[in-house]
Parts: sequence; structure tokens; C-alpha cells
Amino acid sequence: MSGEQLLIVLSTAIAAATPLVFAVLGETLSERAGVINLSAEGTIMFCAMAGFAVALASGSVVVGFVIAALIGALAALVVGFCAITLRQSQIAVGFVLALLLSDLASFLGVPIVRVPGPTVPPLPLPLLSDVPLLGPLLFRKDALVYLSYIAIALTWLYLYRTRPGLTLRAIGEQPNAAFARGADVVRLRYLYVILGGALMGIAGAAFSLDFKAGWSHRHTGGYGWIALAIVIFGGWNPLRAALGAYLFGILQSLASVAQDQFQNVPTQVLTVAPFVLMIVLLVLTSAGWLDRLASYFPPATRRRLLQMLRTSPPAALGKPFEQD
Amino acid sequence: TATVTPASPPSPQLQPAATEFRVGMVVVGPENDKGWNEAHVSGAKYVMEKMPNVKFDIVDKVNPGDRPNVKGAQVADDLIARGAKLVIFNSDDFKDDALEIAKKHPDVMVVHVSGDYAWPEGKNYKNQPNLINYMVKMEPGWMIAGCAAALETKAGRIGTVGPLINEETRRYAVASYLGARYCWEKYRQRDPKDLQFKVTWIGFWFNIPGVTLDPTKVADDFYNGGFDVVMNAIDTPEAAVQARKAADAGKAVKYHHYDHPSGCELSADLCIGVHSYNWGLGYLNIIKQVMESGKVSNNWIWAEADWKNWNNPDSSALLYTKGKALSDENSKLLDQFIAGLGDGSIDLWKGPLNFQDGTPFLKEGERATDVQIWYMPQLLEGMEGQSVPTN
Amino acid sequence: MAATSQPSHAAAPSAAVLPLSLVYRVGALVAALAFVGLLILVVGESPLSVLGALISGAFGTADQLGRVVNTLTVLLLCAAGLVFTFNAGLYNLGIEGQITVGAIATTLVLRLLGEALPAPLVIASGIGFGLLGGMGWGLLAGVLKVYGRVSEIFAGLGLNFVAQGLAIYLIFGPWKRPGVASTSGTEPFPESLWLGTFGRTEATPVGVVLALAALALTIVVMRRTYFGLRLRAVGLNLRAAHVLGIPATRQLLAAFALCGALAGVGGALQVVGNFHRLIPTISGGLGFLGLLVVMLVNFNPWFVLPVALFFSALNVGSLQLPLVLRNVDSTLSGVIQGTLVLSALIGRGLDQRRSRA
Amino acid sequence: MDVELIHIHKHFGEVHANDDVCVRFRSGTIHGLLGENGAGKSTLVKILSGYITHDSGDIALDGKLVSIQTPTDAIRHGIGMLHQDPLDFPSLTVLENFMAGGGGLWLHRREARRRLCEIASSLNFSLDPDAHVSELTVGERQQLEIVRLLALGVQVLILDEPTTGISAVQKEQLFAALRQLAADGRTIIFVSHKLEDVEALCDEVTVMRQGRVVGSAAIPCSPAQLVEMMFGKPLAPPIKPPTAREEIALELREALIRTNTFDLHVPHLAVRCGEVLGLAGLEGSGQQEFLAACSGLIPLRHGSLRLNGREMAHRPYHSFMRAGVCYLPADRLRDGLIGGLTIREHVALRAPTRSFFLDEPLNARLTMEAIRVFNIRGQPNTRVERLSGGNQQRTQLALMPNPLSVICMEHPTRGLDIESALWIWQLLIARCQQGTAILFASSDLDEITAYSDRVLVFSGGRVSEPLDAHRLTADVLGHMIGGKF
Ligand SMILES: Nc1ncnc2c1ncn2[C@@H]1O[C@H](COP(=O)(O)OP(=O)(O)OP(=O)(O)O)[C@@H](O)[C@H]1O
Ligand SMILES: Nc1ncnc2c1ncn2[C@@H]1O[C@H](COP(=O)(O)OP(=O)(O)OP(=O)(O)O)[C@@H](O)[C@H]1O
Ligand SMILES: [Mg+2]
Ligand SMILES: [Mg+2]
Repeated sequence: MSGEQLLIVLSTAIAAATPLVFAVLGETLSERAGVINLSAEGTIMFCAMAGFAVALASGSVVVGFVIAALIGALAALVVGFCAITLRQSQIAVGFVLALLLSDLASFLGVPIVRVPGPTVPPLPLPLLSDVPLLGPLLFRKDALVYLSYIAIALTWLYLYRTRPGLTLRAIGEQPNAAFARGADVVRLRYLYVILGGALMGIAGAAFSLDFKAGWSHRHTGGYGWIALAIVIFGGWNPLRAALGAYLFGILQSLASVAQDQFQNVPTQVLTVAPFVLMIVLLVLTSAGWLDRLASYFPPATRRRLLQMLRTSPPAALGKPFEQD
Repeated sequence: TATVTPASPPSPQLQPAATEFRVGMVVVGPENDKGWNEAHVSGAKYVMEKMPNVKFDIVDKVNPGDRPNVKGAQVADDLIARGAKLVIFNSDDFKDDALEIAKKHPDVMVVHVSGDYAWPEGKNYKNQPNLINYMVKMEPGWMIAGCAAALETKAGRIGTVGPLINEETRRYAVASYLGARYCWEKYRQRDPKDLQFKVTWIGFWFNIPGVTLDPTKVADDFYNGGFDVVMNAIDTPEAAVQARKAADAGKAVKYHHYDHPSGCELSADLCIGVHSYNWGLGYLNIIKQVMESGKVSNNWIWAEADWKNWNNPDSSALLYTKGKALSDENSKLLDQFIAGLGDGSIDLWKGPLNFQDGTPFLKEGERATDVQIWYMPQLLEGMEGQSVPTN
Repeated sequence: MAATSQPSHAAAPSAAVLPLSLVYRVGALVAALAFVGLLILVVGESPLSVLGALISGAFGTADQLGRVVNTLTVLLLCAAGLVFTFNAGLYNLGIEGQITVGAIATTLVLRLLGEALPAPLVIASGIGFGLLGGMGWGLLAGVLKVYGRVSEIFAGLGLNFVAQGLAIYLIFGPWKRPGVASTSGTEPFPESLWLGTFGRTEATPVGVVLALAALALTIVVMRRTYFGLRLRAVGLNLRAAHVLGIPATRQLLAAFALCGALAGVGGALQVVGNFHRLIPTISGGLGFLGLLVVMLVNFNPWFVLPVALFFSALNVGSLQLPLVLRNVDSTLSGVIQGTLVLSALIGRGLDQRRSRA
Repeated sequence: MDVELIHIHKHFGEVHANDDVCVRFRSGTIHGLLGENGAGKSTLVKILSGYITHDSGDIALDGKLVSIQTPTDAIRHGIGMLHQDPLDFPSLTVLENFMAGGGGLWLHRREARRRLCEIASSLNFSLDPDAHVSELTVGERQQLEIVRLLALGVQVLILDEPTTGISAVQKEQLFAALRQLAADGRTIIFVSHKLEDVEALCDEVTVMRQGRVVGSAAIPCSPAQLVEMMFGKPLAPPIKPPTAREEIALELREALIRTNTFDLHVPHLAVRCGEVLGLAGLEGSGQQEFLAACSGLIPLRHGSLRLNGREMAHRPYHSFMRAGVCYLPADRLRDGLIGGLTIREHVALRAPTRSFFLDEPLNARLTMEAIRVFNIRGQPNTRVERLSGGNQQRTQLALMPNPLSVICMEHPTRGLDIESALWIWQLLIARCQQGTAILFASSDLDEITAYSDRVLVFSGGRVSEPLDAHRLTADVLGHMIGGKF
């Protein structure tokens, strides 16, 4: 594949992966706080529908995004209530919501199927877009894409450079210890689950108002599950998760651009790759093989290596918090 | 989804009134897809205008993606249970279901659009008296589309968002390529080698999440990849929608739509044109015959365009609507081309033509037979894209 | 992530407060129905006419009844299998993949043996291989869980997509129809390889027998055998079960294998009894639906049959909705099913919270 | 800062963990809080540190009444606590642990790193800021917590049994640091069982028993006096008839047992059939792991373990069970019984049958029998979590196979009323008379001395030689538990 073609693939992939980026950031926040929001598939789908419908009615893309975010937050609130307050299985409630919301989206979305509607206008950045390689790659997109860059950076900064971020990681690791240090675990968990849900809502609207403009039956099918896989693939680290999302975008582009390169190979198969990667990574890390591998390195490098590769989930992920 | 019968009372078991003739239509995709499926629904509406005592029951989205665990045959059974005397399947995907239903309900006429089981000369002839194959000869339409695309492309790069790969779709791709190559050579005086004509197949007639490629993505990759004209060959209008995005982003792109004029309204100023198919005509004709005699004179219908009075919706199976993006001089050239096709002065099914793998398709001067065209085994030399040769 | 995979049926309400908890259950049901009714009103139809349409759509004709039965058979097989995994404390979200792989295995056998052997033999071995295929895929998730310490939830979800990828690869690649590469599936099998049906409907006696047998087997095993008892013990408290001398890992793997096997048979039936070929979405979402069924009945096999029947009827009946009612989409069935389970979960949660307090 | 706790009450269900507790901790002093397991020490200090809320009573700092409802309140008032089981984040680095909690938006890593190293070195602790806490020893984790609390500027530092399972060296470091802090005028509250530590470190000591303050004294004072206060009356006399036989039931040689904080080394131990061996010591001194190892639940690091002469080291748990070993954990509902299953189902799980189908008649019979013999207050279909603590224990005992060669028990009578305790011991002694050897851990010294033939004392990562229970005095035992042997 020629360099120019590669650049195109990358550029398209980055744009197309933007909704996923918002989704994985949201899920990462929620899981960092110790709550799995398994409803991603449904939340994204429903918010795509609702966001588009609202934008259509109000004529304002922004309103669409706001409403989508609110609905996403609401769905997450249900998950939070069942998981945190009622101490039901997070898996059960998330899974049911995933199915329920996707069907609900199709059910209520009938009147707006394939109706042309407003989309996010492109916004090439004045100077940056002329930077040789990076310009076309990063800065000839629209506001939403730039927002996603900012969101990635902010999330990372928040998690690793701020005190509340550290507390967030803490409540996902050892809620009791965090409590002993003055964190209001229950409130914070609600906060981050809801915040994560809002981001997923934005992801949904990002599909229907930008990258897959419009609404059709099961418009965003599959992307929610992918997001869950990518969060694990990203080791609950916003930066790596975002990279995972871009990687998926690239695979998608390859599947279409390079189709004629491999005759007789159904390129759809490429889109399964993230799941295989996820499982392999999980096995590698969960079963402690990674640490065994690392143990062959000198301590200094070992630590760096582990920090780079470790994908051990937040210790308290999925466990209800009982303060004794 | 909605039955087109004006507010039929919600009792499914209602017996059709003596005069009323019920037709069931099994539609593979969403009925409002601005493409193939919407075109067939329009056909139904056309019939109902002409014959008020005909009622259509339409079920759309009949595919394993949208309706898991539902088969065309099952839907047809329901429609027949509701009193349908004639059932229409609107996709080649239903060929097995159509045959199954025809066998199961000998008293019901089954119309399968784009199959070949009722074609005595065909390879798969099944002698099933109540099975009708109805198809419109689309190849000229695709040639016109290809020509228009070739006239409009600045970069000399035409991309096609293709559905799944089979004889039918290969035949259309080939037809549009032939049209494109002709106009590229004759009207634009350019070397065919400079024309890049690429087909990317998504795997079905429209997006099925997780199963097909996402046509939105495919279209994006074309536009961003420097293909300034994209031909839509699937049922849904992603090519049109993404064209708008690409144009807004400052790219000089255009698209050519397929099968429903409304597809050209999505991004009007970027639409080169749309070739659409007037299914209503054929339906009307078939239904008339069936209502009179309970059968049709010929179970194999491959309807032609009416070249004499071009674009007459009441006589021509093939219609072509020019879009705003088609420049005036190109529009004139296109008219020449259409006229040529009409009077036979332009016949693109003539040799020499080679297949994609270099093997000969037609020798010098040889003309392709209907059978050769219908069962197009692979793409042609000069085209890019998966071909999946029959073997 | 161990805790995530603990279904929350351990904390059982004490007998003293049963009537009150009954109130919660019923309240949940009412709330669910109210919500659905509201939705229907929102789209401008009357709940009653929807109900009528659903009923007539599910039981109006012999064909429809047959379809309900056909759906029910696969659903029952899945639900029966899931009763094992849930009671072992596992969320086997990988069941869709297990159905798919079962279907693939069956297709493989039918393609290989074709009409070389007598049809009944081919079909039987097809179903047998479906069972093995599903079991293998289930065990894979189990091994990942037990030895790889990978949560069966994410492994399962991943394996679902891998299985579908495999199906797509086969359908487009090695098993494509001559000259065609379409997701619409492989060449249909000759009618000799189709399962016999009740009359002209699609309901297959073999399927019904298999499904009911599976359910009966499940009930017997869970209620009447030491194996079932040990399974519940492991599901409720793995540590204590181990201390009491129960081979926990073997139990977990057995649960995965059993569930996979039953799902695999379901996949086999989809091929030989329903689609008569392999399609990418061969599982038809029945695995996930099975999860909903078993969650709704709180892992109690006795109630699986009625609920599964209800859900199957919804699935089939909803096909009628768009025909009869102008603006009600078929996805209403999914909405109803999901709402019921969600409100049941919440009701159960509130109830437990009350008895905790 | 002076701390005063006034008439503190705290209930956990029916347990009265703190019963009208009044204590005064004076600034600049190290104040010891002594008491046997379950005396209520942790509860008291958790209340002071805001980790749990008290039912009634007041807290006064320098004479002013304050309200402490949450850890934040406590920190704000300059009270910090080092919990009995370290509350930190293993997956995070030392530096991150140091910074976790507290206010402000940004993490000033460089600044934090400086403070960390500064405070650490001032106490001669050496902590690598970039190490993951999971790589640290318990001692280092304590040091980290102390440094963190000091960085928060606490004036009152509470340490809940900090010397359990840290090395002698680290202990010295710790004590040195604490003395220094007290000298700086801080108030140190030092919770412990260990007379030795209290004597070595504290200026004052308050002793608790069963939730009450039973007295306090200034150090130095006679150890006998402290022991007297801690354990109340002189120890109960042995009441167990001799049942030990000649042949060896269980034998350990050069056994090394890994606990999560240290490795326990047992040079040689031979338990005879019918013998009762009591394991004394603070909780978390290795008794649990010792019992788990003897019953095959955790493998020996190395060494040999023989059951009735057969080498069993590295054999799986079920072969131990087949060899007639039975383990009864302390936390019945977590490790011993299966909440959600009924008594009958538990009996069925243990039923001596290979058949595939449940033999309901048999199980019904066995269950009724068990309920009668062990007079369990419950029906065959009563879920075990609904049984009272005592009846849960009875159920556990009823589930023991018969015959057995070795029984390993933790806290056989914890949470039981006197008469069921007596009854249970009759039952166990009956087993001994059949030749079963019993190893049991208990925090109740009376129980140890009353029922053991010999006693092992666990302390500071070491195991004592077996002592003859009949010559055991409270004083000796108290001191040995305190680590003097
Ligand atoms: N969270 C709790 N829930 C129920 N009971 C509790 C809880 N915490 C402590 N208790 C009970 O309160 C009593 C006092 O416990 P506490 O931990 O204060 O004793 P302690 O003196 O610290 O004992 P140890 O020396 O073993 O730490 C014990 O009987 C204990 O069982
Ligand atoms: N989780 C529960 N659900 C229902 N009933 C319970 C539960 N826990 C305890 N009970 C009931 O409350 C009563 C008191 O239980 P508790 O454990 O306090 O008894 P106890 O006073 O400790 O007796 P024992 O000395 O035998 O432990 C028991 O008889 C038991 O039946
Ligand atoms: Mg304590
Ligand atoms: Mg008790």
C-alpha cells in the first residue's frame, strides 16, 4: 500500500473512530470507579437515535448532543442504582439495558429512518491544517474530532495528574482504603458512572450527527460491544484505549480499501480482530504470564514494561462497596 | 414499516372482499431506503392508483440482520394467510423462499424479482407453473450511469459501493464499466488505462452491523482516497450522505445514485444522476393477467426500456433522472449516448472483451448472448475489485 | 472480576417476609406493563389492539404456531443450558457463539456426508456434531475462566464475535455458493436433509422432543442429583464448596460444557430444522433471549417453559405488528422482554434491600 | 494534643463492642491499649478515627468537644490511624499512595516526592517512591502509612497492632520513630496484645476486656499485674481427661509454611492420636495457615507432613480428606457453610454415597439424626444463614465425617454461649477418645488451657515448642503471646 494511501487510511480511521473514542473514555471512567457499564451497546444506539431526533426537531446539533448526553447519563444512573444501591449484579442490569435500549431505539426511531438531518460542520484549523503530514492527518476534521482529542488528553491528565483522578483510581482499587482517606465512595461511584454514561451518549450522537449521519434500523449495531472490548484492550488507560479505538478504525478502513488486494478473503473478518486481541491480552495478563515474562528483565525495565503492558482490571471492579 | 392499505381494520383474519385482490410483498430492506426497496414500494403504490381494488400488504426489513430468525417464506405464509393471492419477493436473496412458497401454495402466484428459476433458457430452470420471474433489463441503465460518471470524473477515478458478489451484481458492475469506458474514450478522448474503476463489495444489499462492511466507511474511504465520483450500487444511500460530508470538507466529489429518484434529493447539488426502475409497470401487467386468467402468458419477464418515448413513466421500465451535478455539455453528451443505446448504434456487449483474469470473454466481433450476460462469471479486464470467479 | 460473575440469587429473602416480597414482584410486573403500555400510546396505538395483533400473529395460523414452537425449541435448549451456568455462578454471555459454532459443526457434517449416507443418519450425526461443537466452544470459555482467569463475561462476548467471524469467513470463503459471495448464507441443503415437520408447518417433532428432553434433564439434574446440588454449592460459595471437598473447577467446566452442548444442539436445529443452511446470524439472538428468560425466572428451571413460550410467542407474533398496525415496529417484542427483566431485577433488588435493612 | 473519649458505646448487632468506654490520651505520650482478641480495641480507635460511628458518647480534643463522623473529620482534627490490616492501594506506587486522599486539584509529584523522602529519612525509613506497594513488606507499608499521616500533619497517631508480622529490625525502626514523634509532642495511641511491646514502648497503658476498660497503669509496672488485667481471673484448670495414645496421627518435619506476611518454620512436631493440641497467639500470627497446611488446603513450601505414617506433603486437598483430615474454619458462613443451602442439602453434600441421584430418604434420615444428635435449633429445610451462630457451628460439627484421624478447627466456640461451648467440647473429647487428634486455634486462653494436652504458641512469625498445658500459667502464656520465648 502506498504511503499516500496509508495516510488516507489513517486520516479516515481517526475520524471514523471518534465516536468510539468517546465511548471507551466513558466506559474507562466508569470501570475505573469499579462499575462495569455493560449497557454500552444499547446506550450508544438509543442516544444515536434520540440525539438525531432532537437535532432534527430543534435544528440544532448542539441540543442534540446535550440531550444525548443526558439520556446516556440517565441510562448509567439506572445501572448505578441497581449496582451501587441495590447491589444487584452489574452484569445482569447492564446486559438487559443493552438489549432493551437497542430495541427501544429501533421502536421509537421508525419515523426518522433515513430522514436527512443536520450534521456537525467541518472545521479545518487555520494554521495547523497546513502542517505537512499532521495537518491532513489530524486537523482537517470537525469540532467533534478536536473535542475528542481534548477529551483524551483531559481524561488522561485527570486520572494521572490530579488528586480527584487519583481518588477515582483509588475507589476502583480499594474502596475501603479510599473511604478511610475521606472519599465518599458511593457518591463518587455514582458521579463517574453517570459521567461515563454521558460520554457514551455523546458517542451515540457522534454517530448519528456526524460520522454515520442520520438514523436507520440498528444504526450503530455492534459498536457498543467493540467499545467494551477496547476498554480492556486499553488496560483501563484512556490513552491506550483511544489508541485501541483508532486501531479498530484502521482495521475497518483496511477491510474496505484493501479488499481487492486479498482476493477471496472476506474482509469482514478483519473487524473481529479486536476481540481476539482482547482475549489474548486478558489471558496474558490475568494468568500472570506477563509478570512471569517481565521477571526476566532487570527491575527498572520490568516496572516500565509492566506499566506499559499491564491490563489488570481495577481490583474492586464489579464488587459492591460494603463499608463495615 | 406500514401496510399501504388505507387503515385496514386490525383483524388479521379478515376475508378479502369479493372484488378486492390482495397482494403480499416481501421486501428485503427498509422500505424508506431511498433505493431499491423504496422503488418497489412505489411500484406497489403505482398499481394501487391504477387499480383501486388491489390491496398490497408489505413487510419490509425481511433479512436475518433486521429480523433475526425470520425467513422470507415465513413472511409470505403470513401474507397468504391474510388473503394474498399473489406474493412478490423483491430480492434475489429470496430465490429459495420463492420456490418453497410456490411449491407450498400452488394456488398462489409467486413473483420473484431478479431470479432465474422460471427462465427456460436459464441454467437453473425449475418447472414451477406458479412461479414468475420478473426483472427489468438494468444493464443499459448501468451503462448510462457509468457514462455519466466517466463524463464527470476529474481525477479519472470512479469508485463503486457494491453489494454482495454474484452474477447479477457482476453484470451491473461490468455494464457500468463498459458505459464508463466508452464515454471516457469516445467523448473525453482519454486512454482507458487512465480510468481507474474500482468496486468495493460490502457483502450484502445494505449494512448488517457486524456482518457486512459498513457502507458509510466504504464511501468515506473512496472520497478520502481521491475517488471524486462514487457510484452507489447498494440499496441504501450512504454514498450520497457521505458525499455531502466530503463536499463540506472541501473535496470536489460527486455521486451517482441508483434505483430511486429521491436518492438524488439527499445531496442534490452533488448528484450526477439516478437510474431508476419502474417496477409498477410490470406489477400492473402481471396482476392484471393473474386477475383475469389466474396465470401469466410468460413466467419469464425481462422488461425493457421504452427507447421510443424515453423516460415515459407509463411505458418505460427504465427511467433516468439527471442530477444538478451533471454539467450541461456532459448532459448533451449523455443524451447522445442514450440515443445511441436506444437505436442500437452503440452496443457495448461486443468483443473483444477479456475477463479480469485475462481469459477471453468475447472474441473480436462476438456479441454476448442474454445467457452470457445474465450469468456474468467475473469482472472485466481493467476493473479493480474482488471478482470471485465461478468455478 | 470474580465478583462480577456472581449472580445475585445467593441473598434469598427469609421466609417470614415472603408475602411482602411477592408484592415487590407483582409491583415490578405491573410497572413493566405500564411502561410498555405507555410506549404504545406514545406511538399512537392502543395497547389492546397491539395485544390482539401479537396473539393473532403468534397463534393465528398453524404456520405461526409452528414457528412459535420452532423458536421455543431452540430457546428452551439455550435456557436449559444457562440454568446450569447461572446456578454455577457464571454469566455465560458466550452462548450466542456456542450456538453459532454448533451450527457450523452441523453444517460441516452435512456438507461432508451429504447424501452419501442415509439422511436420518446424516442429520443425527449433524446434530451430534453440533452438540460437540457447542460444547467445545463452551469449554473454551470455561478453560479461559478457570485456567486463564479471564472473566467469562468478556471472554464470552469476545468469543461470540469470533464465532460469527468464523461463520462469515466460511460463508464468504470455503463454503460460498457457486459464483456468489453473499452474507445470505450457504447453498441450502437438499430437502432430504431437512428435519421432518408437523404437517405443513415448520415445527419439527425432533426439535420439540430434544428441547423438552433437555429441559426435563435440567430439572432432574438440578433438583434430584448430587451433581446439581454440588453445582449450586459452587455457585453460591466457591471457597466453602472447596473446603467441603467439592471439586470446584471440574464443576465449573462441566457447567460450561453442558450449556455449550445444549446451545450447540440449538444451533444444529437452526440448521437442519429452520434455515436448512448456514447464515451469519444463525443464532438469531436466541442465546441472549435465553439469558433474559433465565434471569427473569431467577435461575429456577421450573418456570423456564412458560416464560420461554411467552417470549417465543412475542418474537413470532411481533412480525404481525407492522402489518396490522400502521406505526408499531416489530422490535416491540424486544422492548417488552427487556422491560420485564429489568423491572424484575429492580423489584428483586428493592426487596433484598428491604430485608437487608 | 490531649484526646479524651467519654462514655463511648458501640453495638454490632448483639455484640456490645464498646461498653461505656472512658479513656484519656495525653499529648507527648505513647499510650498503650491492651486487650485480648475481641476486647473492642480496634472498634474504639476506629471510632476515634471516624472510620465507624459510635452509638453514643463524646470525643474531646484538648478539652473541647468535637464531632467526628467521617475519616475526613478526624483528619481535619489532626487524628490519623494506621489500621490493623493496612488500608492502602497495592496496585499503585508508593508515591501515589502517599498522595492519595487530601484536597487540592493538582498532584504536585515533585513536591510530594520531596516531602515523602524528607519525612521518611527523618524517621530513617527508606521508601522507594516508584515501587508498587504490592512489592512492599507489611513493615514498609506501615512506614508508608505513618509517613503519609505525618505529611497530613496529624497530631494524634493511632497504630492498631502494628507489630503483628513485621521483622524485629522494622519493629526497632518503628519504635524509634514513635518515640521521636512523641518527643515532638504528638499523641501516640498504640493498640496491641503484646505485653513486651507495651513495656518496651509505652508510657501509659489502658487495658480493655469485653468492650470495657478494666484498668490502666503507668509503665513500668509488673507484667503480672497487666496479665491479671488482660485476662481477668487466673487461667481455668485443665478439665480434659487424658485421651492421648501412643501412635502418631500427624507429624511435621522441617515444615515451611507460607503466610501472606512471613514464612512459618516448624522444625518438628508430632501429634498423637487422641491428643488435643491448642494453638495460642494473636490472630494473624500464622495459626490459620498452620491449620490450613495441616489439612492440605495450602501446600507446604517444603518439608514433610505425615498422616498416620503416610507422606502427604504436596498431595491435593481431597486426598487429605480421604486420609481422614477435617478442617473447620472460623468464619463459618464464608469458608465452612454455603449460605443459600439448607441443613439437609449440606448433609447431602457430605452424604457417604457414590450414587448419581439424590437419595432423599437417606438424606432425610441423616439430617433428622444430625439435628437430633447435635440438637441444632432449625428445620431440615432451614437455610444455614438463618441459623444462629451457635447452631451454625453445631451444623459444621454435624457435617464432620466419622471416623476421623485429625480435626483442624479455628475458634471452635467463638460467639457461642457457655453451655453450647461446653456441650461442643464434650462432643470433641468423645472424638478424641475414639483416637482422633484435634488441633484448634483460639483467642480464648481459658479454652486453650482447659482443653489442650499441649499448646503451641504463635508469635512474631515464630512457633514455640509444644508446652505441656498442665504446667502452663497465665503469666507464662501471656508473655509468650507477647513474644517472649
Ligand atoms: N464490623 C463488625 N461487625 C460486627 N461485629 C464486629 C465488627 N467489628 C468488630 N466486631 C465485633 O466487636 C467486638 C470487638 O471487636 P474489635 O475488633 O474491636 O476487637 P479487638 O480488640 O480489635 O480484637 P483484636 O485484638 O482481634 O483486633 C468483637 O466481638 C467483634 O466480633
Ligand atoms: N440472616 C438471618 N436470617 C433470618 N434469621 C436470622 C438470621 N440471622 C439470625 N437469625 C435468627 O435470629 C436468631 C438470633 O441469631 P443470633 O446469631 O444472634 O443467635 P445468638 O444469640 O448468637 O445464638 P448463638 O449463641 O447460638 O450464636 C437466630 O435464632 C436466627 O434464627
Ligand atoms: Mg483489632
Ligand atoms: Mg451468636
